[in-house]
Amino acid sequence: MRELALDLDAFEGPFDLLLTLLLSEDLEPRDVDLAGVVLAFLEVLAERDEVDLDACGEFLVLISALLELKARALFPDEAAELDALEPEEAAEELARRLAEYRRMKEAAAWLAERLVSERDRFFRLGPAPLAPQPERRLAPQDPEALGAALRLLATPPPSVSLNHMALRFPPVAQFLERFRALLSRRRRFDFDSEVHGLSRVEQAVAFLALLELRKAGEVAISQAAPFAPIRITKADVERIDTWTRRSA
Amino acid sequence: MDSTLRLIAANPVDKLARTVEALLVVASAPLTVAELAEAADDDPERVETALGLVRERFSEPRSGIVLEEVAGGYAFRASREAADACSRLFERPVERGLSPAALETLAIVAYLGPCSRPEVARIRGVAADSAVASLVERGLISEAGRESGPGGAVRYKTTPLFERVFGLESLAALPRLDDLGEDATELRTRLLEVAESRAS
Amino acid sequence: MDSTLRLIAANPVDKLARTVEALLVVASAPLTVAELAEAADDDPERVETALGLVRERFSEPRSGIVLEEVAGGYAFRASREAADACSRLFERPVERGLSPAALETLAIVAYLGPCSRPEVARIRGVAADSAVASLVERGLISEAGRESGPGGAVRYKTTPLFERVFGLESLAALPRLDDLGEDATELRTRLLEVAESRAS
Repeated sequence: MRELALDLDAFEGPFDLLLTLLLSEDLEPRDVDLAGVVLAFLEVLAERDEVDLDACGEFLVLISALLELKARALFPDEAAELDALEPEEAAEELARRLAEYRRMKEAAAWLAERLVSERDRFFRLGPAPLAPQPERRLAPQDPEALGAALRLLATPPPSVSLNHMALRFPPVAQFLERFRALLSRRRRFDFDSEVHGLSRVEQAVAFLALLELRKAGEVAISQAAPFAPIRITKADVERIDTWTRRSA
Repeated sequence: MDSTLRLIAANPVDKLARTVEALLVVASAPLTVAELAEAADDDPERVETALGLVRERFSEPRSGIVLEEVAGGYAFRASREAADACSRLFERPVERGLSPAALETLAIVAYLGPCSRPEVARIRGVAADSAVASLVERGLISEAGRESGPGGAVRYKTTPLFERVFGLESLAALPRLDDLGEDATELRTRLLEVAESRAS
Repeated sequence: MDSTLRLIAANPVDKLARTVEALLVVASAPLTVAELAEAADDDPERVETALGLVRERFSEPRSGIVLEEVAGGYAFRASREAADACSRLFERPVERGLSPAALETLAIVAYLGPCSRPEVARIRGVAADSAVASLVERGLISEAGRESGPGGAVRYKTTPLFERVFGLESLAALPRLDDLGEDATELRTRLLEVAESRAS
């Protein structure tokens, strides 16, 4: 997965290198087309016969972290409008924005075609060779306008609203530590009761942390049936259990 | 009296047409009927008539100089027949190597009117700084004030050169956005369908 | 064979003349016979012949567009008959004010002293190239040496015309901006800090 070959506007190379450049801040997350990364990953996935859940989990964790980084870089002061929306309204808003972008892409394609069809239209850029030289004259100006322009430039932009903190993804690491601490006290716990009362976004991030723990081999995850509580068991405990049962 | 009448009868629009030709050959941007009328010190209606004569004289394929209606006014251009010769002598610095990112940004500024970099970034999902800079450098967009409020971002609009390069009579000649791509309702229906098929 | 011959006989210099017209109407400097011949991909002698046709078509008093031979080659000019109209076209009305971009740039140069384009751009948060160029063209700012170090950028200062237009005896008469800093150094620091916070 980390060798995933990418060919984006701002970057060409393996996914791994992209991560390294982003983490070392040699590349701005806001310049990276993350949808392109997802598409490249899906293409690779489609070529394979079996779905590699580990790879998918890892990818989810990484791409969501990148999305968070990028969202923060792009819209530092965007109000938490979306957070206040009901899921249906959010879907509506998302569809509206996607439609808007899609239409702009179509408009860009139209402009590109137009450039080609108008390639044989030539006209003069700049003044005619033997045209009279125009003279520009400016009416008397008020010097106060200069000060006013500078005052405006010296005014700090509105302080960044903290409302959007609610929209921000809590770091995955926060849940990693929380679950590790929990597992140091208890051998197993129910995911659902542990994240009860948290926001949907927090629950999603907590789940990503869970996948991360599983990937590292620290926990085993089991679920009796779809939508049944997800049970988390400390990995070494499970191994010991299995060993005990086998030897018994 | 007689002689004055005879003077007017001597095809006076012909003279006006010559003046219009002269103005258009030295102008550095398309001229509107109002601008032509003011410079020629004549009526807009008569200028329209004179433009008819000029159009007749300067039209393809009989002429190498062609009158076109573009960017809200009138201007001369080379005939398409001479395009090869022109391309050997003149570069196309404005449109050469316009990136897809720049074209998307240009489309957003053209359709949504004065637009700031953050607005463009919000729609494209990618920062627009270098695309905007390259469009400004090419003269296809220019600054159009700042967003209101302190610390407001600079907004941009397309220039007459944009309309000229793309051969548009005016911005109104852009295709309607509704005719491009699907609308939000359709897209939402598709999103929901995908979600449902996943769930089932 | 016959038909080919007839085709060539059908006044081929006419087509070349149209190409020459087209090249001249697009050019922003006079074109030499050699340049025209290379662009038209034809013989210089034939180009001379074609230029004869063009001169005939575009000559006073029958045409408002006139072919003129100048030192560097050939170019179109407006007819003398249209001289008044042309001077009205190029006589610009006295401009009432400056664009916001030009005003910001001018204010920075006036208050901070000699400034380079990159510095103005850093403070404004957007490129300053066209604003600087238009202020230089209007004679409100002029070059004032370069920044120290190899390849240092050109710096600009305000001109005596600037002081006249703004009714100032000298730069010292600029309205004070004590609330923004005691001197140019403090003001510069303040502006750069705000610009940085705007960019982050």
